[in-house]
Amino acid sequence: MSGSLFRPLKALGTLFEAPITLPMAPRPAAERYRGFHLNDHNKCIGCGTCSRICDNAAIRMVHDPELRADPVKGIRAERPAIDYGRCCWCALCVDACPTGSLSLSREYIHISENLDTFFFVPDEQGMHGFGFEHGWDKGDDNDLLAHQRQPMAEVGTEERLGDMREIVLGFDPQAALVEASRCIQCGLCHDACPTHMHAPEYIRAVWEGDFDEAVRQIYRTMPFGSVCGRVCTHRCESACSLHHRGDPIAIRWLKRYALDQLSPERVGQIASEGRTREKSGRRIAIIGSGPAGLTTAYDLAREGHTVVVYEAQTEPGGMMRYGIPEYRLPRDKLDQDIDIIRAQGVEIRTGIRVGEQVTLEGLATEYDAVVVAIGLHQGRSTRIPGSDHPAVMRAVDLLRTVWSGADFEVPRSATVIGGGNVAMDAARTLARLQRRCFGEVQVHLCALEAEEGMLADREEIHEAREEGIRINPSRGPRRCMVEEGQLTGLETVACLSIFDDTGRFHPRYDEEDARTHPAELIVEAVGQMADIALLPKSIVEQLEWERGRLKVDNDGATALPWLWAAGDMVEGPDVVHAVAAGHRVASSIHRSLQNNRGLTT
Amino acid sequence: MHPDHYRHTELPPSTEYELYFGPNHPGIEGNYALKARLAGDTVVALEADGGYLHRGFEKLMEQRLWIQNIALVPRICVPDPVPMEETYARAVETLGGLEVPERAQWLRMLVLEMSRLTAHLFYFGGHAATVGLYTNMFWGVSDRDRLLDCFEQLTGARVYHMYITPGGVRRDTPPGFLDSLSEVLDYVEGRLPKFDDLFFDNAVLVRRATGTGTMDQAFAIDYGVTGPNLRATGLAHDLRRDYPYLKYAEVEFDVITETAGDAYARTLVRRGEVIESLRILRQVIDKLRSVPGPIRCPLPNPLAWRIPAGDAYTRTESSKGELAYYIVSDGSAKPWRVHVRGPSQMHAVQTLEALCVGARIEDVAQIMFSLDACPPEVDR
Amino acid sequence: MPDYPIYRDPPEQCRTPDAEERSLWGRTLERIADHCRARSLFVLHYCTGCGAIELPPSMTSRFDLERVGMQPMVTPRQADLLLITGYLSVKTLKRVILTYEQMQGPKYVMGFGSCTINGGMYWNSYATVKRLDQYLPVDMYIAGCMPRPEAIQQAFLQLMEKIDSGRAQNWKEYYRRYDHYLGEQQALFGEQFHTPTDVIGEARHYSLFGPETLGEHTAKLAKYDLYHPGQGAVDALEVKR
Amino acid sequence: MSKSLPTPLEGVFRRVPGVRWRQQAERHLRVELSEAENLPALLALLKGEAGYRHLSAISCVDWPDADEFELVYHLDSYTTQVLISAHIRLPAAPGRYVSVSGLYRPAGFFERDIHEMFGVQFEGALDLRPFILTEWGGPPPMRKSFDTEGYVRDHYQWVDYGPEWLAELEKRGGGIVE
Repeated sequence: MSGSLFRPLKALGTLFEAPITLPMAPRPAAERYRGFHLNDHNKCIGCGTCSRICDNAAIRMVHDPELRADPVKGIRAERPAIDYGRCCWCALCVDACPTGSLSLSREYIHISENLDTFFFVPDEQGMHGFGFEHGWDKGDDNDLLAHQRQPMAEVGTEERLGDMREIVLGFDPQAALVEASRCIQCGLCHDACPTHMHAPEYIRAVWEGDFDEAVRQIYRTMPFGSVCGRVCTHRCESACSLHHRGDPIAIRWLKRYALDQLSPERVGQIASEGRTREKSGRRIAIIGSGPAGLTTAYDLAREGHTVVVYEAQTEPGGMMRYGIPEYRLPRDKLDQDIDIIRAQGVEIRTGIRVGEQVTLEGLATEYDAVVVAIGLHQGRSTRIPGSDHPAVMRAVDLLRTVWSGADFEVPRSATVIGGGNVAMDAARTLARLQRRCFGEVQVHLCALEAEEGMLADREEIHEAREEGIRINPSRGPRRCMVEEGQLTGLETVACLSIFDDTGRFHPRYDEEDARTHPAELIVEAVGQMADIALLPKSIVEQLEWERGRLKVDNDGATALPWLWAAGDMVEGPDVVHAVAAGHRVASSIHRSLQNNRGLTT
Repeated sequence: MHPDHYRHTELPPSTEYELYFGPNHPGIEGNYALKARLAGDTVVALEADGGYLHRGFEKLMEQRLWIQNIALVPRICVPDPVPMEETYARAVETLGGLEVPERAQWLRMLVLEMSRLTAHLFYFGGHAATVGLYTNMFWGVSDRDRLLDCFEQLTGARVYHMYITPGGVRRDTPPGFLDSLSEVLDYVEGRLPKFDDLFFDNAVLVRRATGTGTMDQAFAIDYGVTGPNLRATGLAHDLRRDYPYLKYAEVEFDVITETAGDAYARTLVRRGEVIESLRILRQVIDKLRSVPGPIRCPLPNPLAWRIPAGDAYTRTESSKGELAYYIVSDGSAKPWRVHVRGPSQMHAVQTLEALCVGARIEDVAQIMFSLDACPPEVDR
Repeated sequence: MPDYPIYRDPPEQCRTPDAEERSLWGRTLERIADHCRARSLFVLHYCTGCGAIELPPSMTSRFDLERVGMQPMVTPRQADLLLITGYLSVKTLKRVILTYEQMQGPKYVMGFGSCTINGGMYWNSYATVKRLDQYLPVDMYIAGCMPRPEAIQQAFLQLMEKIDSGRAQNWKEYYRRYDHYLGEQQALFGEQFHTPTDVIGEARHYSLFGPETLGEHTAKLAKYDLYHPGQGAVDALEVKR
Repeated sequence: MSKSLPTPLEGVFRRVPGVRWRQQAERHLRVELSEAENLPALLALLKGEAGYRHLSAISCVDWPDADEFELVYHLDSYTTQVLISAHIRLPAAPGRYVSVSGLYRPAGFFERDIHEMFGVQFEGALDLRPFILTEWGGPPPMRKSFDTEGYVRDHYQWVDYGPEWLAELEKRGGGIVE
């Protein structure tokens, strides 16, 4: 073979072709080009996922105090800053961004001798403020996050109505693993949680299969893990960064799962780790054994103080035992949490009502500090005509009666007034009792709010309907109908609006649109208050009050140096807030005792 | 150096002398060095010196999450990065038992063959330059650029695509992409006769490449030579056909062979492979027009992604030969060990050293380019 | 939306032209020379890393840098511009320094992509250098991994402008602060590291000898009789730590 | 697991003591040798009788918990077309093995590489001089005990950026979150 000497000359033909050389001006890049970063600061929540997925440690979060921070909504005052001395333009940060705020532009030229210009905080205007078009964006096809929550197995409607068994079955190991693996460890849940639980840490531990570590992380801030793993209002999940494009992580169920994996003994051992063995010689009395009181007791006992809890009811737990239905919180799980608290050296004296068997003044002399954590056990009334009838009950009283096992005559028909979670608890408890006694459910629920505005959780409303409860939104109660001394029903009118223009509670009704709901029993679930009868008048006068609520500082300290208050009576009804308050009070008392302040006389 | 300080050099009393090629030398492909012992202008012995492009990839991959490594792998071989992504992804899929959706498999074949085309066009340019045919180099590079434009449309980047991810690919084709790619393929096909005129049939190339760097089949097998270089010695071995992966079993293509085993034969094999790649690509484009479906299997959150313990050895036919990844997982979120076996590791060291012996000094560059040795693949 | 102090278009942070004690005639000549230099940049043909793959397109027909007078050049002595096209392994850096010292002034260095700025992809690799400017004076960096030909084109145009206006004087720093650069090189390659190039002599030759040209690091060179026959570039290359 | 084995392999495996094999993937056999010293014999048989003329790669894996190195020899036959990965384990100390470069030329490259990156000695190897890490003073970098990030911190510097916007942000009480 020798090849041709002349054929190559054919290439001279290209002399007459148009040149392929491009003009010197930079071409526009392709539509999904991966150029410099853009970040929509209104969408960005500062979760830092981009900085964790970055393989080159090229993204660092910067804190700007002028940005809006809202832990409850899961927004941090942080934004990513990109180091173009590290970036490789792989766009994993875009694909992993939970909000879709981050994208890459079609801008690709940056030339400088100043190294500092290679580190910048991207916004919508691009690297040089020209506002380049978006290139590699968050599409439907390149989202790397797992957005679907693992389904939670539940007992079917028919079976669950029959008894008080727990509805939620809990994750199986595979579902828990997958659910835990969805977590991107941003920690927004930690910020949002009232007691700042170490959720990313325990979720990671669940993913790693290290349940000891998971429980250890839970007990760092939460002595009611089993309870909160079931009934927490889970503000963490509303703040979860995954909720922007999908379902938030089932943080609450994972907590429950972690605790259910270990034997109560093992949980107790882990909870007792790090407890002080030395006795401080100080004594603290706590009135009320709800989540706030027992959390305070738990913390103080671990610090070596002698703690005695006084409980008026026959068993400890407060609202957790006498308010929350058993189908949401099995009592053995509650007992497990309380047993572990007891094991820290907390003494709980049940059946003792302060103000009757003992007095607050007596406690004040006997103990170094006293905590009032009596919750909100007194129901409010609608005060409509006929509401003084004996068959008109407050929801808290109804629930206490049922869950304490006292005698209770189940009504064939009942109507609940209220649209919150307590109303749902009452209605669903009644439904179960009716089903057991009569085989059928006849419960009405009348809420002032429209369906969207109802305060109860969506799943509660959904499940209540499944269980045969008739939910009537936008109905205002007018009177309880009594015939021959017997309660027969509730008359309601349509509610047009609840608040006036200034935002005050001032409902307007359409009096023409009246309806009657049959009821042998009417339950009022329109709010609760604290039963402060135990406080002697002399002390009430020394304390500060604000709109009927006891005024305390951030640490729960009252105007009296030896008295603290915590829990629902201060913060409103919520278990996790009560736990958070318990921690604050405990550390405040501990500090005071160390400084020799706050001693009773 | 200041002229005052120039020193005179005393040669040893021998007819042989040593000459350093590279790392800064236009006849060397990439950043690589050769130390030649010469008698006159004939190479007596040659020693390769690598490591100039060593970045410690295998170590770095052990430090990064499974997903993060997709950004690292294409950088192991710059002119032909896609087979790196494919081989890594397939090894992870083998370990993790991931099922790649059909459409994603076709998309992967699309980018693999596009990458082969770019690499071969680049090779034509590079090989031509070593024999002084610069026009051809200009052509090869600018035709390759058309394909890079297609890559940019599809993957958002010209050279480092980071497109294939374990479980599938990162994005679907943008609207109109298949049509514009078809146009480019037609263009490339139309260019081949011109390449024939200017390059393959050029007396300069034919005379200089014929008989240069010749190896027979036994030598090639002994030295672990693979890919087009092996096929140029007459052995029809191609992993796409013999160990089919993705959908290669479902497309029609021929395994191109030559028998001479010299630099010219190697060039001709690659010319034939360009035609076969075009053939495959057209079939893939047809499939992509009809095969629907997801482009990725469901994957867990990339930050918490563990691959079951085990090991996998996956191989891909890259434009240069047999590319293999050996990956060991200990069940954690990062690889325990990744071993990259690049075809150039065989071609650029022992084979090159042996083939250059007896060659003339001006052919050393041509031999290296005709083997399509890729130094970053050697150094990792 | 908060008003972020985001980098927009920074003032050029360059040193003033090196015109201290020059005569008007000398300065004029220098300006004319700079004007010419900017229009005939020869790029050293050395592919140090991945970024080199975008150089063939930049140099050939499509993006055609020859139209602005640029051309690859195979020997360092005739080259004006050293491109560090991406990461530098320690092994390559040693050769780059040797090459750079062989280039004649004025000479320019351009860093391509992330790797030359802060380590890039290989920020935690034991084998690559993280900051180029520690070892050589750099005139310009291009962002990208790797930069596209258009970005390279723009960078060259900017460099030309910089040269034309007499602001590209960084190469003089290498002579003025040789001790500093040598110190960084020794820290990486070992105390014995030295090159066969007589940088100090050149500094005097170019009238760039300054107070920081010599120092504790150059003092270590004294024990090597660098210009003795039989000891030279090749041996220096093979000095191991 | 498929039990069908190409005929020449059946005989080869039977003749080498301590060979256990299983199918790892389609047309990919995983072979484990309980005694490392039997490997050269196995390779010789595979090459001589089963047509395994292609040594695809030798991979080394460091198992510090077991104090062992694992060597994996990947072999292919252009006729049988079944890939074989033969695994052996060596004690990390002294980390010695015999070279198979006499049998397979490509082993020369891989053994040199493994020697460089892991510090395994191969007796009778073609060439064990450094190839990639000629200017390296540290320990074999691919060993698990070598901490690359720590090495980087000790030997190199990263940029400490100080752009204006950051200075302003710090004045206002913000800054980089560590």
